[in-house]
Amino acid sequence: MDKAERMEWLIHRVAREFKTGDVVNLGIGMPVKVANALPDGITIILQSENGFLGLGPSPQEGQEDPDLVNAGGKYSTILPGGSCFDSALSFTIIRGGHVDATVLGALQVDEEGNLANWMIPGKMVPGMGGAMDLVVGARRVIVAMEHTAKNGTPKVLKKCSLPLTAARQVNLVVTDMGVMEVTPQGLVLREMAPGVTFEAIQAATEAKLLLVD
Amino acid sequence: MDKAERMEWLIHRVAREFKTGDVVNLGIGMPVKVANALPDGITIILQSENGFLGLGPSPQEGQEDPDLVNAGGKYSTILPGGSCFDSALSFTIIRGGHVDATVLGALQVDEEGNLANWMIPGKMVPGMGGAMDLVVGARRVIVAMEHTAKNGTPKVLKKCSLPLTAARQVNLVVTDMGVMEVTPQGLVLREMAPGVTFEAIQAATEAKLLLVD
Amino acid sequence: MVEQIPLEEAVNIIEDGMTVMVGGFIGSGAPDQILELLARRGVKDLTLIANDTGILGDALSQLIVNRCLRKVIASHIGTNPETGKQMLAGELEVQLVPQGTLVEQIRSAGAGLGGFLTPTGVATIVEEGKQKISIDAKEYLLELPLSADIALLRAYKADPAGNLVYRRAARNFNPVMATAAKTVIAQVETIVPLGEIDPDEVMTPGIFVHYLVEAKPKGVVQHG
Amino acid sequence: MVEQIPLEEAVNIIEDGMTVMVGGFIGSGAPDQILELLARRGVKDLTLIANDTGILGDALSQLIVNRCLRKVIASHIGTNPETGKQMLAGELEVQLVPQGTLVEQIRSAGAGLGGFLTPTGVATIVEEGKQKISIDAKEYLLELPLSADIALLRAYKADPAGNLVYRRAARNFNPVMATAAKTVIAQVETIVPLGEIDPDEVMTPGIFVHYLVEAKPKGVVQHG
Repeated sequence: MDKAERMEWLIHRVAREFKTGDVVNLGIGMPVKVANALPDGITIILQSENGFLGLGPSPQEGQEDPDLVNAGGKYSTILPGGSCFDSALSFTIIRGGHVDATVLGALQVDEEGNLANWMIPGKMVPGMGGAMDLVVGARRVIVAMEHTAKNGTPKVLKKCSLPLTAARQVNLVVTDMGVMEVTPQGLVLREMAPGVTFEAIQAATEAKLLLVD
Repeated sequence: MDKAERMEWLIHRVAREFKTGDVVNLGIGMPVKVANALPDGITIILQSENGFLGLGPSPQEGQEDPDLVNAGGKYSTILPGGSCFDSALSFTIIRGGHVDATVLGALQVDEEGNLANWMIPGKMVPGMGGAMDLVVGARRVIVAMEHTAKNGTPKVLKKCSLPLTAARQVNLVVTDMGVMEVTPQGLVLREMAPGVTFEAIQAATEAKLLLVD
Repeated sequence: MVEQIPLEEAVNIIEDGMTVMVGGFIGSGAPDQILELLARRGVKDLTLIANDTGILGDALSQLIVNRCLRKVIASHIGTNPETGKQMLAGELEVQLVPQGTLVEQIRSAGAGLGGFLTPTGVATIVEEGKQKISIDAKEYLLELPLSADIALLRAYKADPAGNLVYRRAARNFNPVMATAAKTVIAQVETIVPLGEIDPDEVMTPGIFVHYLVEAKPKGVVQHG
Repeated sequence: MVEQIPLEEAVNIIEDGMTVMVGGFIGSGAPDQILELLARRGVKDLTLIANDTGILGDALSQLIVNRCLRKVIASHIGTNPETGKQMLAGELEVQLVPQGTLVEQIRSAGAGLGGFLTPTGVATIVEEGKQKISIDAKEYLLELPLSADIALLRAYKADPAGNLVYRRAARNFNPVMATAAKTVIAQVETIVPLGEIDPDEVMTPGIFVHYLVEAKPKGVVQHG
């Protein structure tokens, strides 16, 4: 598979983590694409941390509602059965354990389930937005990202070196090379992308990948 | 004046404490009668701690709305411009300093501004309801009560002996005998009901009443 | 996922010994049909979290009269003398909590907070056993979250997604309790088709609700 | 008491050095007409409390571009690169706060609470300088209230009593900020006669609002 195909595999693989009725918050960027890759028959409820449930697809041109943007500031739609609320209730939902899963990108993730995805000191400091609350509050935290940085260095580490978003909250790491579960024993490799060998994924990973049943 | 006239005086005297636009919470019982005694041209906004602003008069018979009762559980009405909300916002309003004044009855009040109005140990324990929050949160706390207990013993004391509702929160005590302001120096007598002498009100009061300009 | 179930089935979800939050304020906005059947069925040893224990004769009061409770956490019990009687006789444990603290404790649990600092109750018996923290020379009590196994709510209308809309003063504790219980059961007057409730009209998003029971309230018992 | 005032008068209420909360989320629900005139007038040394600092080109972003601010307290500044540039150059103080903590700090101030315990930020740089408290063996940060001199809000409609109704995702921080500032100014699209807003429809009760400015928003600037 080429890079684009592996990214497609990643997105569809993440999409298989949900069951109908799950309340899910998808991070900006690649994670948001998961919504279009759900298996047939699976319907999830998307939460948008700026204040609504029932996030739908982008509106058709000319149908944009200026009062309806998603957490990335893009025009959005709301599905029948959706609801709007203020930021206080939005984070009651998020921090209170009412979100079944969140999918976020990462700069680094490690074998203890630590996550760094909000700043590079002295360089990129966009702010954490709702990420710290999501990672602490969601029942399952799924990291979805390219397996290595653009320069090929590992992003799945023994220990994150960047400032953390949260400690020990990540449950699953899905990359374009495979699926790793955070367990008390460490990172268990659950699955590899088609064509990826154990040697290849381990070589691209700083943390030791465990193979257990 | 007989007893009934003095109680009327009390109610009208409390009603003169407000200016138009004040947000006021009136306790169950006698305090609630203040709403009907406002001077001409004064309009206040009544808050009901069960969850609305714009409390109106009792409904006419046959016009009762089962979903609209006041904090005493009585059928009520809501005036144009009123609003309904949940208990969390109701106590945001109360505890957050957004109520200009509350008027409550008391079992005991003392010269430090301490208030006891929610229980008599081993005897009467109805619970504090919203009173503790109101007394702590309202900008002005006005106690409106008969000057002495049914058996004639003082209720305006040097120091409350019953369990407190709150410490040092009372600003004004209005009784059927007079008006007393809580100051750092003690209880300053501001006014006496018609026909009441200083000797009479001091004799019915355990705390020393100060006369200053 | 939200399920519409008959009254009887809803009542069977509640087991002896559970902690149950009940919405309503002196009967207004209380899920009276669920409460009445629950009291009649004779559940035992519940811990009740509610603003009050109803008015003698109303649905909630029957839980006390029928001795279904082990403990009550409420802000006010004066409108149901039976509660005070059982308390003074040592037959029922009653914990009285300031109303603003009670609703905030429930919200705290629902919002994933570890507690909050309130000035309410400082220098009263409410502060007993609690940690006091000073912020800018002002004293506060640290109050902890309060959650439940079950929340029994009443709403005016619902849709099949479980979205709830309350009416007037019947809202009170209901929306906050919806966030703080493992299982949330709402008695609603009417269930309208999906899409009929505007997103801005929703007061409790459907994701908080597990079961809907369509049943009209019998009305409010007036106090005093 | 609520007063309806023209845009110019509203902007004149805001003085150099004040702390100003601004509703909105990446421009959605932001009081754009007030912000634009404020930036144009050239106010100075404000402390801004907002979810973000807008998108380069929108109304809020102009406060940063025109250097009207001394300090920013926000959860995200990535959509306005000018903020990060001034921050890295040491020209603007920026305090980044998790979004859920930020809104809860504002709510805490509005609700008369002394603070709250949140698990968010534990074991991150957010915990620096904060008191940690363990409840049932779980660690929380004690976060303190956040209030302001002025709150600038945007609502969809209002009535002469100051009651506000928001639309869709434009609600966001607005209702919470309404509770936590000494003076609350709302830019509203339309003011309807008293009694036209149903009490159940009100999202911010009028008692929180001091000034209404009737002005249509210019629309949202899209990010990226």
